[in-house]
Amino acid sequence: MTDINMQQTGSEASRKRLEIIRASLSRRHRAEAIFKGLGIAAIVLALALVGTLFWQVFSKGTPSLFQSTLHLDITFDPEVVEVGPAPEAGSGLSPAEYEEAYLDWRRALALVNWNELIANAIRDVSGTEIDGGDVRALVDNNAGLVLRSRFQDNPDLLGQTVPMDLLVSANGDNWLKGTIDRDLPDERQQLSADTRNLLDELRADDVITMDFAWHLFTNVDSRTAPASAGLAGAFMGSLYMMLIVIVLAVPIGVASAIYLEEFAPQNRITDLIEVNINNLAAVPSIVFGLLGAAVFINYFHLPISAPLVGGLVLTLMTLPTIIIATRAALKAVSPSLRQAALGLGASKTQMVFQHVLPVTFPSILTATIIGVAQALGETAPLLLIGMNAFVASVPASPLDQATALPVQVYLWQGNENRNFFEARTSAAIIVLLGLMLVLNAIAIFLRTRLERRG
Amino acid sequence: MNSLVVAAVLLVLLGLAYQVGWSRSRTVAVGADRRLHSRPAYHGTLAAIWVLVPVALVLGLWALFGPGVTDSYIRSQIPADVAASLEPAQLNNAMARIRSIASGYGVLGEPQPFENQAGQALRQFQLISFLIVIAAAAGLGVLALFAARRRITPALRARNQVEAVVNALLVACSAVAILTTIGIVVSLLFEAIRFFTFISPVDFFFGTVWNPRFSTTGTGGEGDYGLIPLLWGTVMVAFIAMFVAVPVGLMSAIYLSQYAHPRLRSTVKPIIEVLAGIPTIVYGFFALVTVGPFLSGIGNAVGLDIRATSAATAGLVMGIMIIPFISSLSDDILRQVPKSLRDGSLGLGATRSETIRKVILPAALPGIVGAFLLAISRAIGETMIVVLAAGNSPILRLNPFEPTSTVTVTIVNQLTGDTDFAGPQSLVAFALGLTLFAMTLVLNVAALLIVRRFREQYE
Amino acid sequence: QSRDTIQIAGSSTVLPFASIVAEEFGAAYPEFNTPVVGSGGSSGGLRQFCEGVGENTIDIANASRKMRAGEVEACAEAGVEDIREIVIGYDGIVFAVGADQGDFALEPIHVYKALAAQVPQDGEMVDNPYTNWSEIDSSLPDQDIALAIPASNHGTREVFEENVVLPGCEAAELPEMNEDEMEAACLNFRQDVVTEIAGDYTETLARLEANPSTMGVFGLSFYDQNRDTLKVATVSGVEPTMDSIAAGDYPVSRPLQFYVKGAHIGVIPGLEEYVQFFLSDQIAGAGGRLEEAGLIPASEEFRSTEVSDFMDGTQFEASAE
Amino acid sequence: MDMIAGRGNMAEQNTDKAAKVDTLSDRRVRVSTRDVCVFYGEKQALYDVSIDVPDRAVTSFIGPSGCGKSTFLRCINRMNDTIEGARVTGKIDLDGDDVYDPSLDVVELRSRIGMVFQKPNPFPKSVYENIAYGPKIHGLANSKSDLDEIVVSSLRKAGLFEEVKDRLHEPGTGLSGGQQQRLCIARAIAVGPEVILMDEPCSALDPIATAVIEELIDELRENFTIVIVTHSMQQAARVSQKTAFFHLGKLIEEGPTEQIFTNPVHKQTQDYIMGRIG
Amino acid sequence: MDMIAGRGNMAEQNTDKAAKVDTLSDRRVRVSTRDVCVFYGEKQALYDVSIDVPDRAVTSFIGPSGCGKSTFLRCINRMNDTIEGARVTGKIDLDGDDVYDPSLDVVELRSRIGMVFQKPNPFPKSVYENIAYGPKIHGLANSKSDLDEIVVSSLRKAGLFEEVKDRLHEPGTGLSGGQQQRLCIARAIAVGPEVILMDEPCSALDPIATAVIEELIDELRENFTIVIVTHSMQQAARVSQKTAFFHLGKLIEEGPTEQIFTNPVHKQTQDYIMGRIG
Ligand SMILES: Nc1ncnc2c1ncn2[C@@H]1O[C@H](COP(=O)(O)OP(=O)(O)OP(=O)(O)O)[C@@H](O)[C@H]1O
Ligand SMILES: Nc1ncnc2c1ncn2[C@@H]1O[C@H](COP(=O)(O)OP(=O)(O)OP(=O)(O)O)[C@@H](O)[C@H]1O
Ligand SMILES: [Mg+2]
Ligand SMILES: [Mg+2]
Repeated sequence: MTDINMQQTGSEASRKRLEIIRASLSRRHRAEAIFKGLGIAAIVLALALVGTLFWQVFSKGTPSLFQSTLHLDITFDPEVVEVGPAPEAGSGLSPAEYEEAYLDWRRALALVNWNELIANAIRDVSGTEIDGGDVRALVDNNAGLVLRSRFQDNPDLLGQTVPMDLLVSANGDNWLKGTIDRDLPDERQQLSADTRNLLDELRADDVITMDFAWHLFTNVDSRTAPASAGLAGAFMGSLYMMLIVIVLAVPIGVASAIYLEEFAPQNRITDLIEVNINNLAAVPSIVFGLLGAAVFINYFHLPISAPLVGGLVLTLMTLPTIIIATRAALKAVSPSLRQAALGLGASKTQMVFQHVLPVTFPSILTATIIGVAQALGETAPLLLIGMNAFVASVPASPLDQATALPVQVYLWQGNENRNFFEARTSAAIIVLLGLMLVLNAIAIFLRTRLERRG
Repeated sequence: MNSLVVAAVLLVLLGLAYQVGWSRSRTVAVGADRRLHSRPAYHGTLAAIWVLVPVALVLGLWALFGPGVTDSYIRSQIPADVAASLEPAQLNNAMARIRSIASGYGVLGEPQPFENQAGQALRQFQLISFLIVIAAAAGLGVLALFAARRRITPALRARNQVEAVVNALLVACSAVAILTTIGIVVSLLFEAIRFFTFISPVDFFFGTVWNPRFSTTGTGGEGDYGLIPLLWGTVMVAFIAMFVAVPVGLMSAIYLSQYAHPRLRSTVKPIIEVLAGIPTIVYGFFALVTVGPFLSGIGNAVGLDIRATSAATAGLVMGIMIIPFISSLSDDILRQVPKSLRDGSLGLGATRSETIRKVILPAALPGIVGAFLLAISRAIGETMIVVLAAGNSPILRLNPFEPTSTVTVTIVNQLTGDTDFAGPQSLVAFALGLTLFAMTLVLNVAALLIVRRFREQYE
Repeated sequence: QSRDTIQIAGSSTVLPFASIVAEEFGAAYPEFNTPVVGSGGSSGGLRQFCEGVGENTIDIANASRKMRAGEVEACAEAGVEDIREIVIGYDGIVFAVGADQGDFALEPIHVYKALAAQVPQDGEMVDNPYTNWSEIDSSLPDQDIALAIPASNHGTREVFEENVVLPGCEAAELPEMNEDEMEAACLNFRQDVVTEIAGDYTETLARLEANPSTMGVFGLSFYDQNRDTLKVATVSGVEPTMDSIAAGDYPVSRPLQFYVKGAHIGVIPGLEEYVQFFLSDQIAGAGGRLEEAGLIPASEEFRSTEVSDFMDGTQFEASAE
Repeated sequence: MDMIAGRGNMAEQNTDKAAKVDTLSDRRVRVSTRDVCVFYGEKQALYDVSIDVPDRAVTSFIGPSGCGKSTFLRCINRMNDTIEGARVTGKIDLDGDDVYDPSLDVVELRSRIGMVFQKPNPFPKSVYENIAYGPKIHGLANSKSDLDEIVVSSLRKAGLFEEVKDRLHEPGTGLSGGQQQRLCIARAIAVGPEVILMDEPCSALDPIATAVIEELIDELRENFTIVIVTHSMQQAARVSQKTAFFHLGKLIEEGPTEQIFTNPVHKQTQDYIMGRIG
Repeated sequence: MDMIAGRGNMAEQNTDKAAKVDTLSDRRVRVSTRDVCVFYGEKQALYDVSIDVPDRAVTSFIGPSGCGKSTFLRCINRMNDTIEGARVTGKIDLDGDDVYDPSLDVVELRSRIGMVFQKPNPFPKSVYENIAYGPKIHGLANSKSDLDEIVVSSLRKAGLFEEVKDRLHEPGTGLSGGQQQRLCIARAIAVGPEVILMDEPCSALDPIATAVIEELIDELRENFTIVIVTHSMQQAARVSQKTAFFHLGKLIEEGPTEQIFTNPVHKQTQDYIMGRIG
């Protein structure tokens, strides 16, 4: 504004006042810009951190999503596979007897030297003469079992030649991927020079290719055959725990939230419950582990390492989250909806279950998903209830022993074959993060839809 | 199979009861002045509840005592002389074989005559007892149904009664949370007391050296169990975490709630919240593999001795983990500050940052402090990051670039180590757990009190 | 229906070996499930082991140390009386530095002097003055002293103290003092250069990578798997190898064992077979699967005595302390 | 002055309407209250209110903000029960039955005394479900066709049927404000109440929607006893036959609307109507 | 009829007040707007509003709910800038300077045009801090004693000093509603604005507090230009010298208060004043 205008304003005091204010304006606007800049910087930093974390995990993990795979034509040579025909069910045997006979046949299979079949096949493609020991260095220990189960499922293969994909051993994989320094002297290498040369040769001939590691999702954990270790068991364990959490935590959580928010009289006791629930939400997860070990395992004698116990512990951990979120959602329902129902002569229970609850459904769902996702990623309490176990089978029920995905990550990151398992751990993390992201994305999707509607 | 039958019987009974209650209520309601107090559906539900209770009682009792009864029956079927000659384990084995025979599956090898006999007897016993139980349950259910049916009058307040049952169920569900707390306290207290029979509480709470020993080495003493170094480590890591998380989290919350365009907000907020969904084990791995070496690299570059696994590493990564926690909570709280306050300040000619710093933040402060306290309690309770990244060195040190250890990590270490499980070496974990519980309790009550006062301020 | 999977828990040192055996066992015996091997440390394993007898308790506890008298007592109180011990082989404990560091030929006294809080000098105990290995002994490389040793929750720590530090302490000829003081003086480590590792060996390795001059304490099998990054030190002139340890020449080793719950034999299917399979030549013998994985095998006759003692029901008795 | 003429007009209108009904004093008393006091915790919000509400007429409560109009209205169908800390003393009768009798079921009471709120609050369900809800929970319909009939006739009575007949199964929240409010009235009617309480039913509506609702209220009084709270004196004058004026928690004056607006007895009433207070 | 007399009284009062000031047309125009339109997103809330606000007088905006009174008020000191999606076209001048000139600093503008809101919104700080806040951020006080002086004089002008002089350092939120609103007025005065905008400043207050505020407004107009939005015609008649009537986003009629209330030109204005709409 110009001075002429100032004069029009007339009042001397007013002019002086304006001058004072103007004098400081540029400083104030600078402060404003700095403050806003700090805000932007904080956001950028936070986003950068998310980015770095994901980039790190993905760049480390992707290599192990691909693994050196050996493509061989395996001949089930009857001279090596010396077993009789498989027994048949029925045929006058009682179930117990049939089982016994079948077991005998499988025992015979277990004694077959499957590695010799592999050695033969490798000799056929490379012309190199190798023995059983070399095969073990070259091919994952699991390979023999793969042949065996292939044959067990289909005994007619005897004498036939079939193409099969076998995994290269973990050390072989390291060598081919270069995760171990290829220039190191012999005595510091895990593999003999011959084996290394053979690997390079097979790779050059495309007998070995880098294939997508499907077995990471279909196999269970393995120590003897690290290259074939997979997440199937841990995944099922986590799945069971999630189901238990959903089945228990949601109804109980929602019910207690309803009681506390809608029915409970305002008194000391409900105050206490409220403090208690808020506190439970913040109690370190490890303490829940101690509780689980003491109550579920020692007192109720539930099985160790079972997803059931894990699920129960995680349920107790998730409950407060769900209760608090549900209460917030109930609180947010407009009083006018409640009045409308009550005014029509609905009872309080009818009002809550027929009107209030349906409206809060999306928020409860969101809270549930987030709570379950948190539970899914929890590790510490599981260590104390024996879920940090080596389990080489897929649990068939929540009562069977199992691990969970995050625990598997923990176990793998401590594996001594670091060259191999560091990437493996990252791959497991990718899977775990993928699950988390999907769950969170669903939650966020629901919430934004809810916000838009509300 | 059996459980299927039971479930089917139960379902049929309940369905029947519901139907009876429903139609009976409609029949009695005929007539001018006989308006039903409650809808027929409530009468049906009430009848079903009446039936469910006795049936569930019978089945529950059988589930509880049935196996014991069957066991003693099998034992009674094994000839006394045979039974006497068997070791307990063998006896169990024999009983399992008998069960197997009774199930019709057969056993390997030639069953002994007494096994065969017992198997047949058991088969009959199982059938009969099963029938009896089912009959008893069903009979009681039907009786209850009749009783319920007779109670049905137009004036019967079936709705109120059903609602009372629902209410009771709700109360039972809320009790779970209380039971959990009781469970925690009792299970920790018990073992912690045992620990204190070895080590005096004074030495534990005020000791400055953490050095538990194997009882066979050294002087045969138990070692030192001073809590202070662990507590110090915990506090230091939590402090570093807050030091990282508070500025970043709070400033992002401020930007998102006060400056950002809604569209920006709705994209950025979920991305930051992704950080909250990442399992802590992943953070731990991130710290161990990326952040630690990175920090120590920086240290080398500037000539500072920074350990890869240190309080700083753990704190930094934990801070990243807590960022979304703080930014989300603060964002909510900042948005709760009435718009009228903001308008009031802007209307006086304040700039936005002045408004935020001088009006909105002070108004939201109690709530934000509450959020901070919750975040601290989360930092204190965090385990996996510290397990992997703090270096597990329970020594009282001021330098944050040195390894340290925390209460949670020590719990894991002491419980999963090679120490004597009956000795203080592993019992200490429970005392530590109790300490941790008490700490979070105090923090939470503080947070709650602060948040409550905050709520009052606007209303 | 009783449990049909063998349940094992315990020492993380034994865990890799036990897991391998469990897998091989599952493959070799189609009639039995693959046993489940929990980790949780010797302590955690024995705690579960001594919870009682029955389906919901474990059958076998792996341990990297002997069971203690107090634990046997606790076991008995819970009804676990028939405990059978099986020694499966030996674990070598090695000192290693980064592969590009100097060569170490360690004596126990070097280690003692490097990590003790106070060392004798002219008949007096003074604060440890050494900062470089070459100050301790000119034969050692010119390298800053930094040590990563297992924390006291590890069984390895006990072996380390008994077989290295105490002998070193003795050799250092401490001034006259009574036994308790002596032990305290021997086992009091300085904190500036010594890092205690409560986690597993990967953590020690991470410490080495971060600070390349650090010397770490590892299990032999771990070193073996990481030969590309690690270089091992000799102790008392002996290089740690399978052979030198099996022969008893290398001083720092310990037995690994597991404990079987006698009451579960015949109840949990496959328990006896598991034990026999574990100690068979193809598994725990020389050239067997476990040697490949880094376990130092026990002699053949020792193993056969272990098996026959087990089959005879010989019960474990804790050595009096 | 024009203004005076305007006022005069209004008074005339009232007389017109009053002609439709016989004199108020002839009418049966539907709701009668005696010495009703209401406390919110420590604070007393109403002091000794005694008033009779005549059958099939519109009674309006006016008074400045916070004077307790809503509070009193909520006493009549015991909606105050749902407010934490609210306490009611005195006696309220509906057709001679004590409303606060412990043996009386509030659910039944509220089915006899319907309520319409300030802000239209349809359930987030379809139009049909909104209206069918009440009859369903009270068991007023034995079959689907019964229910259909109730829904249609309620919508008709609320003058909404023509507008929504093609959208019966679309969400009630999708209607315009005025339609929503009529939906709420239809919903209240569907239960077949005897008395309908309305708490500032037009305050959230625009003038046109307000006019429609006022007309509706005028029609409804042929079948229902209506009590309406309003902050607009003009509205009270337009729709009601009896008016009660509240001030600071006290019932200052009540009487036929015409008389209250043209010839109030109390100074306070006069001040309020003249715009001197409020 | 009494009523008519009452109305007449009111008109008289107005004439009394008008006597205090010279005729409005003599007064300098402080704020002048031309063809102001406001859009919220797609929706247009104001249509071509042109009006002049005279110096040292109270101008009131009346009209039914939602007609755009508050929207227009917020245009004057650009508070609409803070509303997401609000867009203003047209021209608004303060003393001849375009308020929407990009080179103009809104901070300075708002220090010249103060605002008081519907609900009292004291900051959750002490009474003293509430008032000192504005002078502090604008750097209007060089010393503590300057500040003290500003606080005391503002409180005095707002007629609050006597009531709160012992509680200057207690929270402002602890005052009663009417006191809070006067605190907000004092807070606005403390910055020394030339114009004060008030958006329904009494709607959250009880009648007694309202009367006090109205008296205060009457005093303030000796020093300030005041614009007030009110939903109460009576209030507009009582406090203002100039009145503008809005309906559905349009300025229907403006003029001296007396004229608007006694002799409105437009039918809509008349209907509104007669209580036929709104
Ligand atoms: N739930 C409540 N708790 C405490 N006090 C209340 C509650 N509801 C109302 N009051 C108080 O009771 C008094 C009367 O309130 P009420 O809502 O009945 O007034 P009203 O005449 O309806 O006003 P309005 O015209 O603003 O709706 C007011 O002082 C109010 O503050
Ligand atoms: N922030 C906003 N976003 C969108 N529309 C708005 C917003 N604020 C007001 N409106 C709309 O603009 C129109 C004018 O609103 P305004 O608040 O100015 O009315 P008013 O005259 O002040 O009403 P009242 O007397 O109720 O305060 C209304 O239709 C309203 O719905
Ligand atoms: Mg009201
Ligand atoms: Mg407005």
